[in-house]
Amino acid sequence: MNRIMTSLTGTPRVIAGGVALTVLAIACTFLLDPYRNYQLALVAAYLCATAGLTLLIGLTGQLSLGHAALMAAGGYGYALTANALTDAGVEGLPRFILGLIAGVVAAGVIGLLLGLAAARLHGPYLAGVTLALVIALPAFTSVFVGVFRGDQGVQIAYDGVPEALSALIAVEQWQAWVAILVAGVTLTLLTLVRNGKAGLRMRAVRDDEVAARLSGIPAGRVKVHAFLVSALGAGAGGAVLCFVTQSVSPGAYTLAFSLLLVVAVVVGGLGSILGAAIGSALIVLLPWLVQTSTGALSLPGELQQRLSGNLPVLVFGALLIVVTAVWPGGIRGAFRGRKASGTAASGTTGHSPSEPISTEPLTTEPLTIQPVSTESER
Amino acid sequence: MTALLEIDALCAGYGETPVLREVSFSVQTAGIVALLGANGAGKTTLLRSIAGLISPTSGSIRFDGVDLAPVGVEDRVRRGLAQVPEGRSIVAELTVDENLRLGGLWRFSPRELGGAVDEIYAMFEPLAQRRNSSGHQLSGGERQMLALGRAIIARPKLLVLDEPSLGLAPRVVAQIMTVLRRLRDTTGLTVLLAEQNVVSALSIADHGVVLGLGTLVADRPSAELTSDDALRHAYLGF
Amino acid sequence: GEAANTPGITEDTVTIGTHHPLTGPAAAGYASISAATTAYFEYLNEQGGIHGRTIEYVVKDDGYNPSNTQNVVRELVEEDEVFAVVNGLGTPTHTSVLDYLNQKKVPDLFVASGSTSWNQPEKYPYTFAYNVDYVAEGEALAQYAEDEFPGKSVCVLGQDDDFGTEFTTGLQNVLGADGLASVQTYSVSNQDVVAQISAMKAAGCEINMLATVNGFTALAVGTAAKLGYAPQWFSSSSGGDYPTLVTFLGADLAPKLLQGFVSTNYLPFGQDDEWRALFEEINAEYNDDAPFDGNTVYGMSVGYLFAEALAAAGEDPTRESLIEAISSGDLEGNGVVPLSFGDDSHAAFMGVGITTVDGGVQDFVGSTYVSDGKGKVSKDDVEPVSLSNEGVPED
Amino acid sequence: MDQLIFLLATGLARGAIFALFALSLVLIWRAARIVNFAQGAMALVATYVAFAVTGLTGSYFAGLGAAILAGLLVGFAVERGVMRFAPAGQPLAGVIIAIGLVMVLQSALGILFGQQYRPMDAPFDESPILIGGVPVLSPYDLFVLIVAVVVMSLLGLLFTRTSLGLQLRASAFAPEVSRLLGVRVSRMLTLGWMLSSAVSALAALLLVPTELGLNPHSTDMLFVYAFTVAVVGGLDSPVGALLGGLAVGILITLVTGFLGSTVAPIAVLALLVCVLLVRPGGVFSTGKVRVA
Amino acid sequence: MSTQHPVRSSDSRDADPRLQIAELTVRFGGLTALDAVSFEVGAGETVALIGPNGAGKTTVFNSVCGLVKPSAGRVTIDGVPAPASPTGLIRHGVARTLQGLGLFGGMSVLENVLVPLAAPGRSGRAAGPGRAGADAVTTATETLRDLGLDAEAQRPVDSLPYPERKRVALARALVTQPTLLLLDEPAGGLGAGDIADLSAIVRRVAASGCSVLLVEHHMDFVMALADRIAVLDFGRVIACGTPGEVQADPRVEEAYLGVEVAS
Ligand SMILES: Nc1ncnc2c1ncn2[C@@H]1O[C@H](COP(=O)(O)OP(=O)(O)OP(=O)(O)O)[C@@H](O)[C@H]1O
Ligand SMILES: Nc1ncnc2c1ncn2[C@@H]1O[C@H](COP(=O)(O)OP(=O)(O)OP(=O)(O)O)[C@@H](O)[C@H]1O
Ligand SMILES: [Mg+2]
Ligand SMILES: [Mg+2]
Repeated sequence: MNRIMTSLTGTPRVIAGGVALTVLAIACTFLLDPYRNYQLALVAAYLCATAGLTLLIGLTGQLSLGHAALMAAGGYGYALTANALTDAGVEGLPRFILGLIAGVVAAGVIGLLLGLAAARLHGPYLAGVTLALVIALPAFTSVFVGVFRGDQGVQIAYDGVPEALSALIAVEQWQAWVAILVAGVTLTLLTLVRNGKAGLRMRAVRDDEVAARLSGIPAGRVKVHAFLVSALGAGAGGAVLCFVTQSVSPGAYTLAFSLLLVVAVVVGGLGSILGAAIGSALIVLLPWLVQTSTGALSLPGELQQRLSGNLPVLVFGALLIVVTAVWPGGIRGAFRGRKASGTAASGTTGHSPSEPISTEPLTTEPLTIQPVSTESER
Repeated sequence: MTALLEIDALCAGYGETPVLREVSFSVQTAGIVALLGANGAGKTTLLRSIAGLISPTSGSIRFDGVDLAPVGVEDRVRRGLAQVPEGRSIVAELTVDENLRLGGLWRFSPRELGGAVDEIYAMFEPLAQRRNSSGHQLSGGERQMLALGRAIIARPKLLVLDEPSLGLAPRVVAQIMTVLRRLRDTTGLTVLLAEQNVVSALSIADHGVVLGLGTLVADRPSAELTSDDALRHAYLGF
Repeated sequence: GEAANTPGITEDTVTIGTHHPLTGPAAAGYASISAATTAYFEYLNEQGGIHGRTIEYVVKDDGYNPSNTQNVVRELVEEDEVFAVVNGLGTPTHTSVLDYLNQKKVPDLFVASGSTSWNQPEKYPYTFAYNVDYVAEGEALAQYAEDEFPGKSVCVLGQDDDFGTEFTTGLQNVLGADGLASVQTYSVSNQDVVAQISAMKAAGCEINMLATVNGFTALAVGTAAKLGYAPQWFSSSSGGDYPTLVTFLGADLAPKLLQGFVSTNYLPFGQDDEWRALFEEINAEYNDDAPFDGNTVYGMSVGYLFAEALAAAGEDPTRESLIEAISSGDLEGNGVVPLSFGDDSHAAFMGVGITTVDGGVQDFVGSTYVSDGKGKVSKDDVEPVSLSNEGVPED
Repeated sequence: MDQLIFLLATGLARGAIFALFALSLVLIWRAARIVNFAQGAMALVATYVAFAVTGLTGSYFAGLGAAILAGLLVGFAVERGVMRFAPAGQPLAGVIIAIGLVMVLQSALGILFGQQYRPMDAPFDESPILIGGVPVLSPYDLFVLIVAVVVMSLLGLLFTRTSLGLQLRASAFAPEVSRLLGVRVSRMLTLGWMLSSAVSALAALLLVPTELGLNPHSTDMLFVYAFTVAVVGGLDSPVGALLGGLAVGILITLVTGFLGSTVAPIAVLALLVCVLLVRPGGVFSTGKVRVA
Repeated sequence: MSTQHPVRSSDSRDADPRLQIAELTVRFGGLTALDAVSFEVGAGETVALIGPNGAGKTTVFNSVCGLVKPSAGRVTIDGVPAPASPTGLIRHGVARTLQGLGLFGGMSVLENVLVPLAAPGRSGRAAGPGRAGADAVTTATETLRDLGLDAEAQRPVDSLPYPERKRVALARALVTQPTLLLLDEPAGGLGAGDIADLSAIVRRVAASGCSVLLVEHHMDFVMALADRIAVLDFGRVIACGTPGEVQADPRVEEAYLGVEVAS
């Protein structure tokens, strides 16, 4: 019974959990050096976005390749507002809060528009639109160069550590704190959505749209909501990222980055917030780890140079393939899988008999088709 | 009379859950065998094992004298072992016509294929009317007919059907049963038929095999089965 | 002494770092620069280094992606504890770490981009430019056009970023706001400039100014040729490197297509320049004889300038003493025009020499233009810095 | 006016290449129900081979043959060596593996051949023919167009007219059922990958001479635009790929010519959104499916 | 049970039939799936809709549910026009099962049954997930108990044997306490034993005042349950009446029942 109970009556429990984890994470920052804290801040920022994305893909089966653009929207929203406020003489916390709100709203608006389109599209067609959006991002910033400053992007004034703390902690640690706090709030909210009625509706629409509608679930609206919610997450992430790096520019939000976000949620484990966390940590740390480890070996001249850039990418890609092949349900699923592999689904619904059942939804309506075509008629 | 299909001490299951325990029986050439049993008895599991979609944990399946263990799914079909899977599995994205052609591809030259397809249309006139509509649009029963027609088009030696009567109008069920019977009588087709619809199944079967919770509980001529009240009440529920 | 607690400085080494695109689409044009710089430092280290310290040059790949730049630069500063960041490449990329480096008071030397952003001493006291800025280049080329090709209709094809816009500004400073018959732009993501070139042809452009990277210079010239259109080409130094252009256009075609091709340069690229001779040796010996082109000269010149600055920063260099040394204005560098560093200027070069291609050979024509940074350019004949002490700055 | 005609013509030629590559995406979609993000990288490997062969033999057409051959091989290797291992239960896995593959292939090429561009000559003159004083298509453009149309119609026939095509489609839609009908599904899958990979290789080879040259990223944008093209046309429709490709090619060239290259991606996005809002399954999508 | 399915106030009962289908015509391109079909389902009445495959039975359901747009004709529920979108059905007190299963494969049994209760506008949004959620779980669990599924509540629905899954689908329809229940081949694929249980359940539901319209090919099941039977053939109602009448009708014999093969 537990999952349902938590899911529908566990609001306080979820919040408590969120608070606890946030505090824990903040405590961790004391153990880390500035660069690690910076990386932690990045993970937190990405996590806001990936958590939203995993909700979208995992719970409604809508695949978005456009979350980089949504994060960018968050970043620009934050940067432009922050600069305006700076000119108006507003500083510190109020500036941050307002900027954050602006960022989230900006992403939300775009997310809403995308969602409206998404409600009618599915699988690769939605992917196509979102992909085109990401590609068009630099163009937008160049066309409205007055506002977005083209590919140089927008820089913002830097918030140092508040006096109260400045004696205690370095700026990187402070930034990590802020990032973690925002991530904490975002994730708690997303978890509530996921476990609550809204989450149930999304999964219903994903599993069987007709049955869902017959059960009174407005499939279209649910899809739009899902997109909106996940866009808000991305917006928060973008805003925080902008706060941490004091800049936002189109060059940072490429298609490659969008794909990396998808990679994070899938490798982490679709539909699972913890999976998103694992994934985010992975995409921040793995390239850097590989980079440093491969950087260790020293070779002559040009070869060295070719390797230095490419080898890490190569290794990362290879790992990606292996991990995906070995753990179908993502790293998160791998753990559950071990627990659950006793019960197996009957072949008739498209789950392969050997596939572990987990309450974490693993199916989606993605770029590859589900074997619905062979499913018995409804 | 020789056995076309011999099942010997077959055990099969899903993951760790065993379903079939030591099932043994055989199907004579040109015989019609009804495979009966309550829901979950293991009929589908047995048929999937015969088709090669599930690999048995132990025991053997021999078809036409050869052990099927090393033979892949496609090749079993090409040796004349056709199957109509449970649940109207047609290729919904293809048209009725394409579905039928698909069934006969490996068997006929393009020229012969047309003729073979028309024979099927002759057998099931509702399909003929929908020949160019995509499988998506078909009604449940239409799908079932299509699945059946597609299986027999290639003139198999053994036809394995998993609940063909599912969702079919009584008249069509009767029709199908007559078709099967006729095919047997004319072409010497051998039939293994898993059914919930015990009555109509036994109406054509000359032999009945009853599964109960994965084990074989009876393997007798139909007539005996229908007359054995104890068995009927215990497993056939009529 | 002090050096002990200065980041990146040990008794016998100085560690510095940079961010360059070694992978990704942008890598093609730039990957060879850091290799050349590294080669020069190896040469220098063999000669005993500076104040007995060898220079360790840590090159990090950022794939020309600002967010990577932010990561690797922080890593350089926090993890590798570099003494300075030298020759970080790219406007969007380096812009994203400008504030960070200055907050951290890390010398941010000789940025590899012609953006005017690097020359803001009050706002960014730790940042110094290297390339002559795009505006100045535009002014110089426009002036040269007026001097040598009076009355011709001038047009521009520019990259759709600060490179293109600032260069165009420079042109207009000289030619007037409406002095350009046609302004075309391209974006690096679309390697098809037929539309733009045919538009310039249609507009009857006689002199085409190019604010393009080498690849697109080649595309522009090649496309024009296909359209049977042979205007006079003027190119910024960033896209006017003949050896590189040859690799795109082919050894047989290039001399024909690029005959009379005008470009700028501020580094010792002259055919019989002694610096060039030295660099060619170093390239052969320490850079496994990679193709010798503008990037090679550029990379090694940056290395030399840093070495000179380090030497001037004293026995026990600190970040402050390094900044002082550069701002003092005493550095000479190895350019064809003198360095403009000073307390109120963080620009390396304000002037350029004009080069042309003749019979497949690119060389200076002798005229040099210097901008006053306020929209005025003047032609003056300054003396190039001559080579001394085998290109090893004296301590 | 002349300008317009000229732009239309060049757009057409460019579009033909998009179309061809989009077709390869349609192929793989039909054969494996996957949008293969590695398509560009795979095509690139084949193109490097072609480049080498042309370099050795000096013959462009030897290179072209090599490209197609290499394309087939790459497709085979990728399907048997990598995609095979994409887990069944998790539909996105294939996509992620493809993304991983892109990283591996592109960086491998970077390590082997470096990042610099390797210019490639076109087999035909690239300067446009004048018709009534108006420059139109160049011989090379014509060559590209013809190749595109021929390949297109051949594959169209293969899929709609031949039993092989029928089997390819069936095994993509319903692997298990197809196996029960004696279709050699795994063989079909491999075949689909090989075909698609070869077509994309061909497209890449046609593209490179019109651009800066060969480089580990030469096909990045090609893939992106081709994907949007395939989506506009309807991922299941070769005809859609052809017309969509030409449309997008012309659109991009016109917008670049009259509004500036910066606007082009926005125009493409706009086109995509407009089309899909009217026809969510692409222009040539087949009729709606029964819901219940 | 009676608390589960409160009998609607008597006036609305004898005012309008619960479901009225008048001159309903549905075309798909060239094909006319339904051709001027008319019949009613009275309050508390159990009506069976039978007919050959492809006759249009499911299409009737789809039209009632707003899944297909009628080309002509009217569908009214308690005198008011049926909603244009299936989403509105529940508010009209209508619930439907799908031919086949149509379960939410990624969910547990309980979650499946909770979905209709999680629909917006039910059990007040204001209440938020907390309180309303608890109620929902209680209601759902009760329904599951009524169908003898409470033991399975937490199991992934995919792991259930077919008959249980079929019953979950029924539970999902009943949990909204409908006053009109549409069952599309509820006995399909069930063994004799399970069919008997099913009849019992349907009887109970009907007894509690809920009208039932069911499509089924299993004749014994239909004949035993239905108060009236309507027979469709090629989209036309060819017969309508008590089981006895219908069974006797030669056209029905010819079009649908056919003659059992003599062994
Ligand atoms: N994919 C699967 N994974 C795990 N267990 C399964 C799977 N498919 C079936 N089972 C179980 O195996 C047993 C036999 O199932 P099977 O489908 O063979 O029975 P059946 O006789 O075909 O039933 P029915 O008459 O309903 O088709 C059942 O208990 C069922 O729950
Ligand atoms: N969405 C659709 N598009 C095209 N044709 C359709 C559609 N839905 C149903 N049809 C056709 O309308 C006819 C009636 O279909 P319907 O599903 O109502 O039959 P049915 O009476 O339910 O048959 P069964 O008992 O086999 O389920 C069939 O011929 C079917 O092919
Ligand atoms: Mg079964
Ligand atoms: Mg039906």
